[in-house]
Amino acid sequence: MIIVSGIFLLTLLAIIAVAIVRTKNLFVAVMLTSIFSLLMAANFFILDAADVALTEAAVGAGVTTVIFLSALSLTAERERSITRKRYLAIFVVVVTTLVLIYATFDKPRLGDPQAPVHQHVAPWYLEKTPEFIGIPNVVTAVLGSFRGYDTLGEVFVVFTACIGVLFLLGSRRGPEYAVYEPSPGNTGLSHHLIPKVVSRLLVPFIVLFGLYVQFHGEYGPGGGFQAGSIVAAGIILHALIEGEAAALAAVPRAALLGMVVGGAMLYGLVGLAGLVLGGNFLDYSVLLSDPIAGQQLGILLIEAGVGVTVCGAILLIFHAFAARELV
Amino acid sequence: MELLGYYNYWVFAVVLMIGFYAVIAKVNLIKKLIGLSIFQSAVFLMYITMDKVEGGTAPIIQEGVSDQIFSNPLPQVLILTAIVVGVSTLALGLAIVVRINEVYGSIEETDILDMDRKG
Amino acid sequence: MAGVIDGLSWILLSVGGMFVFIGGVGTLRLPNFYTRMHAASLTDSMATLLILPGIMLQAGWSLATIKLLAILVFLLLTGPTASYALANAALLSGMKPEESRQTVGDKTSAS
Amino acid sequence: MYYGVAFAIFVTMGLAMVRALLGPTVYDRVLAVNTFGTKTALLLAVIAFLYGRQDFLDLALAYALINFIGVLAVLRFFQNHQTDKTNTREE
Repeated sequence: MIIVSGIFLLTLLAIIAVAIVRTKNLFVAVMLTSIFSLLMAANFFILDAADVALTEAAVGAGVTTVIFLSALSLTAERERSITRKRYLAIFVVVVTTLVLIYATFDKPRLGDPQAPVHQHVAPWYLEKTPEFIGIPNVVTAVLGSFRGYDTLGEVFVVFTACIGVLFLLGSRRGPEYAVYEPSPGNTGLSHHLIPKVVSRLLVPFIVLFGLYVQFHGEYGPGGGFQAGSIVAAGIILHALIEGEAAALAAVPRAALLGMVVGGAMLYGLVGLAGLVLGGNFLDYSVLLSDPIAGQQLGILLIEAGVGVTVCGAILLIFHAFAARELV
Repeated sequence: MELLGYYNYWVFAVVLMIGFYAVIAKVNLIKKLIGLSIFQSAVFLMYITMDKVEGGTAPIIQEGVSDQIFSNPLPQVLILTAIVVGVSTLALGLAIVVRINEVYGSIEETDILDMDRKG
Repeated sequence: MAGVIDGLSWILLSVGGMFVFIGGVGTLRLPNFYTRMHAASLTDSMATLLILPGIMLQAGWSLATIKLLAILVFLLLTGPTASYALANAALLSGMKPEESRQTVGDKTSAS
Repeated sequence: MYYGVAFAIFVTMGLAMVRALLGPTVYDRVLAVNTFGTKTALLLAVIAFLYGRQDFLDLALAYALINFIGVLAVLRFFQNHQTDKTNTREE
């Protein structure tokens, strides 16, 4: 049953990908992209990757669609149909697909326990996590502690991308420094009574759920990346309903900048604290006298840093797009 | 049944190349970015396919349950971070497209190249 | 007692599955946008109201029941809101319900 | 029994996707996306029980909470574009 449902969902995935590329209307392409994301999340869940599915849900359900739609309203909604010879591209793509499919026969089949991937570090992680770190979620343990360097890099990529968006969209042209501000007259969707009431009810729950995902990440699916996106989605909902100015009044831009910088710094400083206390960079065992408690404290701190950075970065990106839209 | 074990990889190959086609053959810049994100998702799919172990469950240790088989946590960690990074880099790409549209008044690659050629 | 609960949850789940299916057929087969939305949103709420309690009965008293209750409440709140927003967006763009009545059966001009 | 519900949801996902592919208006596609979203939330809840990992209901909860933001963004998008109505229709 699981294999059959996986095959069904994957077939839908391939069909929707073709449809996304074929449609000329970019708005339709964005809508189909969100179906694509839903299918990806269901596939991830079926393939035992609950954490990844939660990330895809947190990011794909709200944030991606909102950013795409903002970009569309700043550019064009339709793709111009240009007759161009695409035979070469189709030829290249078909040949490469066939070569790739031929190559897959050398791969171990789905779920093979003897596959090389499962032979080396993974069993070590699964075996040593209870011993060294003492938390049930092995994914969080690997993310925060064993491969903490990798995650540090990813956080700084998010940070850099956010800075890049702010550079490109944030400032007005002219001799004096000025940022685009949303017009206070724009009250979003607040004249629609039903969305307004429901959203006022839901925004606190979304933020609460985000915090739950943040702090429950060591025991179940969750962690900083998911929590940051979920909290950001909640505040984006507030901005959609009440207008961007109201959202900026609730969480000011300076606070968002502080969140992005502070989260990344918190991560780096936890790493440095390890050095100062006589361990290695990002070695949390030395943070407390009990190495296991130290590891848990370290993971808690860096997950907090990740969550704060991701939330701030997504919101800054959203505001950068939205403020241009309404000039 | 033996062949169905490769189905995930076939879909990976097909979706990957659909995304690649959008990147090389489409002239609209936003369409290229959508293609890029499809390409990226296909890679995610391949990694997550590799993590599955037959009869396994997600790598979250349950109390009081012994001798469970767990799927591989490593690919999950790599992809989990990559999804959020993917969104922020996508936003960066869209920001560049928005700026291009402000300067050139078009997001079609052919138009932009024509304007550049004319100086 | 266990048999009664099992039977009840079986009934809830199968009726809920039926509603899901009917909604799917309605979304596909009905002639114009507003009727399709009617089918989709009604069956969405109904299926949610049946399937999640059906699972709840299976779960018994545990944390899972509370979570399922939360999912139920939130789906019931957000589903109609989304339908409202969608119908409003369609109306805003000038798609009149009565206009499309004349074009029943003619899918290409239903917009 | 879970299999039956999962099967019904799969069929409906397929039907909704056909609607998303056919259109004919953009709103039909948005409707299909919304239907797909609620069905995914239900499917994730059912699969969590199929797998016997009830702690994974968080995923369904995430979708239940934030999936409708996309539709509200669509309403916002069309509200800001009321002037050029022709754009919102497909040929």
